[in-house]
Amino acid sequence: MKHLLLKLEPLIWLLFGQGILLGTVLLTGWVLVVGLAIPLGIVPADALSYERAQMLGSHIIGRVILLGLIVLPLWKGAHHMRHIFLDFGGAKRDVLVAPLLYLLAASGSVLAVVAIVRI
Amino acid sequence: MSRNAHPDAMAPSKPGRTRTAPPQLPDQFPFGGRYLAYTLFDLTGILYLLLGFLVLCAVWSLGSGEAAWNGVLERNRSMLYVGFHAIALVGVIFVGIRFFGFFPKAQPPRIGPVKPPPKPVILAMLYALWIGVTAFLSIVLAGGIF
Amino acid sequence: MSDGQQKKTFVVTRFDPDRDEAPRKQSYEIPVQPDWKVLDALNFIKDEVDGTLSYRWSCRMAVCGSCGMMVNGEPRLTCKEALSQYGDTVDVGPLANFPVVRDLVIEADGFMEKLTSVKPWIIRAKERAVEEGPMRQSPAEHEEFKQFSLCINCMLCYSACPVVANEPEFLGPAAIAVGHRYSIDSRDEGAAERNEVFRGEGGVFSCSFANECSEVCPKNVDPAAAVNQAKFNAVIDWATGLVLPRGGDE
Amino acid sequence: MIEVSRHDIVIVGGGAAGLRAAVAATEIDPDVSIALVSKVYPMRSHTVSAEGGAAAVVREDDNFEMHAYDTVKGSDFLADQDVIRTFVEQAPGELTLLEHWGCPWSRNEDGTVATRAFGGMSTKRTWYAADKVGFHMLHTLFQHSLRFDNIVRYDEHFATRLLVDEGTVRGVAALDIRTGVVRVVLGRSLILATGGAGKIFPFTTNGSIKTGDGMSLAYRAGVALKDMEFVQYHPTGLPGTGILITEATRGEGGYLINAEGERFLTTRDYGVGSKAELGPRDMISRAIIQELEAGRGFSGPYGDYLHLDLRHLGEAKIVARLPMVREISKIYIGVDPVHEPIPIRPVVHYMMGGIDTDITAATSLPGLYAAGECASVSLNGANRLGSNSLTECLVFGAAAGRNALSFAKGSSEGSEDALRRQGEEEAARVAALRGKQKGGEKLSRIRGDLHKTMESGCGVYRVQETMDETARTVAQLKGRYADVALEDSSAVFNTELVAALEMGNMLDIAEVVANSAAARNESRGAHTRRDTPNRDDQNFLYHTLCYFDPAGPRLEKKGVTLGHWEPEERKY
Repeated sequence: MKHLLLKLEPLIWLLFGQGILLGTVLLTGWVLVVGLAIPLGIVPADALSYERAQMLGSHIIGRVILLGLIVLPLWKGAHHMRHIFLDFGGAKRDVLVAPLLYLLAASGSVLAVVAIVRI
Repeated sequence: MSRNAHPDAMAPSKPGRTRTAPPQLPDQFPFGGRYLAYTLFDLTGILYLLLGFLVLCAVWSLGSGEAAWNGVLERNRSMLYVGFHAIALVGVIFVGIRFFGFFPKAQPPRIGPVKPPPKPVILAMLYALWIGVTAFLSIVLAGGIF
Repeated sequence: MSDGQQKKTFVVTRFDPDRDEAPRKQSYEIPVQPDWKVLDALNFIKDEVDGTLSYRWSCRMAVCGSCGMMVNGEPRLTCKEALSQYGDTVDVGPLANFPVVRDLVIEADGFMEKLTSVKPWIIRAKERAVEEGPMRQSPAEHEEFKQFSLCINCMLCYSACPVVANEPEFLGPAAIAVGHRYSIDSRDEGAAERNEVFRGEGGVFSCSFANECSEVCPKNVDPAAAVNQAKFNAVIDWATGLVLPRGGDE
Repeated sequence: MIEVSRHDIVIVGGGAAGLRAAVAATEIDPDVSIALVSKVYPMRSHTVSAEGGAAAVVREDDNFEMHAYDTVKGSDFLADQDVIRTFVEQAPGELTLLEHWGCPWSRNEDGTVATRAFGGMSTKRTWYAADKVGFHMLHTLFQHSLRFDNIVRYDEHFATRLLVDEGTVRGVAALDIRTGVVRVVLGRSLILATGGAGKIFPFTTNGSIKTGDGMSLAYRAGVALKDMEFVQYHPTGLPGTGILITEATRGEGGYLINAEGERFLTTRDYGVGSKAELGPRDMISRAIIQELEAGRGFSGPYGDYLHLDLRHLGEAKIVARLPMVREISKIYIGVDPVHEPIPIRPVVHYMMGGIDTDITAATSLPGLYAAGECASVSLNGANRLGSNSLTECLVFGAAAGRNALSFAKGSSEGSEDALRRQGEEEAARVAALRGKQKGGEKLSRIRGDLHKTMESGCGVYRVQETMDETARTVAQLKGRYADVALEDSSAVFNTELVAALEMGNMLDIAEVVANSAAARNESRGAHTRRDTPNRDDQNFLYHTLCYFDPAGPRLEKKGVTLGHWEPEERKY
């Protein structure tokens, strides 16, 4: 397991790095509008009515952005959670915790692809 | 709160030739001084994980039909979700500012024959990208265009 | 200059493995001079008050890298830090994140092993003969690695790094910076070998970019930059290896 | 039972000379087992503090003849000219090797190695890496040495005695500072590369580790120390701390200015002629002292001083070429040389003298070699030229490594029993010193008195009376040293014990310096007497050899190898 983790480290780091960089870039607008502006009524709710959401989400560019919005934050999150765990003295259990966290991110990523195909 | 570091931190592979006192963490770790920003930065991992799954939920619902989608919109209106998103927004902006500040130093002096632009230019490009994408995405999501 | 009036209290960590179960604190109140560095105070204590206090020092001009200690909780070169910036009580301890040999002396052998493991020397497919003269290197090529060649191995960065504290295998900021310095030297051909080390256990990807190493570096080496550039190069090298498998790869 | 380890070559000292020797031997025989015994981790060695550069002929408009003559003249004709010839010829190759090993030499636009002007050098021949040359050379050498598994390091081991059997040196007894144990490290040949002894003076550029250990080891083993009266004062040290401000400041165009705002080296006759600030160190130091004595200095809490003015060089040049000078000035004296002149005064910097070696780095004791500042191969004579010493460490360090290797190949191992016995004796001596908690003397008091007497008797200007007085005082201090008491009896990392052993070495060296100086009744190079201000080639064109004798140091003479240039008046 340790060996496999080491092998995958560059890939994980790439996803993690993009999670911070592109993930942050994408998430800001999403959280602003979907998480705050629409629920608070600043933007009318029909901006993301089912029809319009379908239209945006089924466009190829929309799909790519949605994929990024899910996958990148997941890897950023998983990797940082691993760091937190290590920073609080979890080095001995890293060999258990790290695969679990990455598995979580990986499953989320697979589900994301399925979800996006389903739109 | 001075806590022991990992007992083997910075120890040689062969045990030292005399008895040593165990390594100590810096006094301020993890929540004091500059470490606070670092620890908070790592802790935003939770926010990102949750955000990732929330978006996943929303997209899944979008594929499940109008009722499911409206359920997502409805759920987002609860104070719990609004509160979380408010915290998440702060977290995301914090991550951006901290990381973009570090970003230029992570650029190798040269990638093959290509040299990266000077630091201020990299920073300007990053912030332009961030603000630009955020504005574009916000307008699209808010129904401004398309 | 000798007003001789001002006094400060130094709370110094003491540990003698022959006598002490665990490190303890000992206070010394001594007269100080306005232009003293922290090291001058320790030397005064050693000479005039307590000959048993042990610590390393030599050049007293911030280049030999011997006298790193925790001063009021921050890793510092004691020969470089003006005493005047501190209050009436100054806490001096051994560098954090290192096993303590005695008093303010830490175990440095672990660091020496890490430094050696990054192959900090010029690697070339074919050694150049002396008769061929010096290699050419433009000032621009020199500039690329110059900053990272300024590391004095004082190990302050190790005391600040949360990863060093918690992952014993981590090569750490200084060792990676020194290795990276060679990899980006135009005269070197050993980057691939070092990338293997950097991608190995405790390599560059263990770094969580706390940037604390660069905050405390007394020579402005910016090890965080080195480590993260090294990550970038290690990834590029890895990706290239996937596309164009090198001979001898498993 | 004392621990014994066996190697082919034992090297004591991990600075430039010791590391170069280790690598040189390895280059010839990759299987040779080398013990590198150093009282500090090698990268802490004082080579690290050298700033300005290393000299070697590389420019088109330069040649060996010029480098050799500059060195001969700089030495006030006391250097051996065959040694100088070898030195200048091997210098470029040695610096080139360092380049191949990664030393970040500063470069010209076309990618060739850049050179700068230095005191007493007739052209720009000093290679540099900004003003951190010693630092870069040491780290390059040390890191390069890490690739060789056959170099076995004994870090933080303090060598306290040479082990000699059947008239041949066979190893050292060394205190493992970490454990407090004395161990025996044996080899078929041995190289001393322990650096100088500036710490016998109060005001010095030298780090705390420079206590003349190797010189004392050789001296106690019956090898002569040569030309020890010649102590170099560097013209520009910071008042108070004595921290070095490199000669490269003047090489890059800096001025020395007195309190009247006068660039006195150009307006008054100090014998340096048009070279002005780029005169040799002995002359510039004397000029500064004369200015101060004439009342044209500034006065400060640490005595009078002059100004080193770099402001006209401009910030860009200072940042590019002299970054460390700027850093040091800001931290240690609160002056930014871009905007203000730096306060300076002459400071003890370098021992021209040392263990008497021949051109092969061999001493009179079979199997024993020495190189670097602890040795005197007679390259520097009565005054060393700035930037020759780093190169000297390489050239003669390499020679020592090669010749020690060939000696080792033809030598026997000696009687292990006899060597073990010597080691046990030494262990007992060190243990006794560590447990010596009764006595009326304190180390710091002896050190203070030593400093006082060395400064008064063996400063820039000397007279018979005070030199004699200093020689007597040092002898008394040796008596007082026997009565020293230690507070620290711990085995582990006992720095007080190390300091006590170092004090023994320093007293040896101080005694040799004072006695050698008192016997030279002329002024030559760095040895300047007010009572006999002229050079006397009739009676004193010889090297001073000083031998250990329980009754007190014994002086002998050794001829100077001339051959090419006859002594003439030294005028620039």
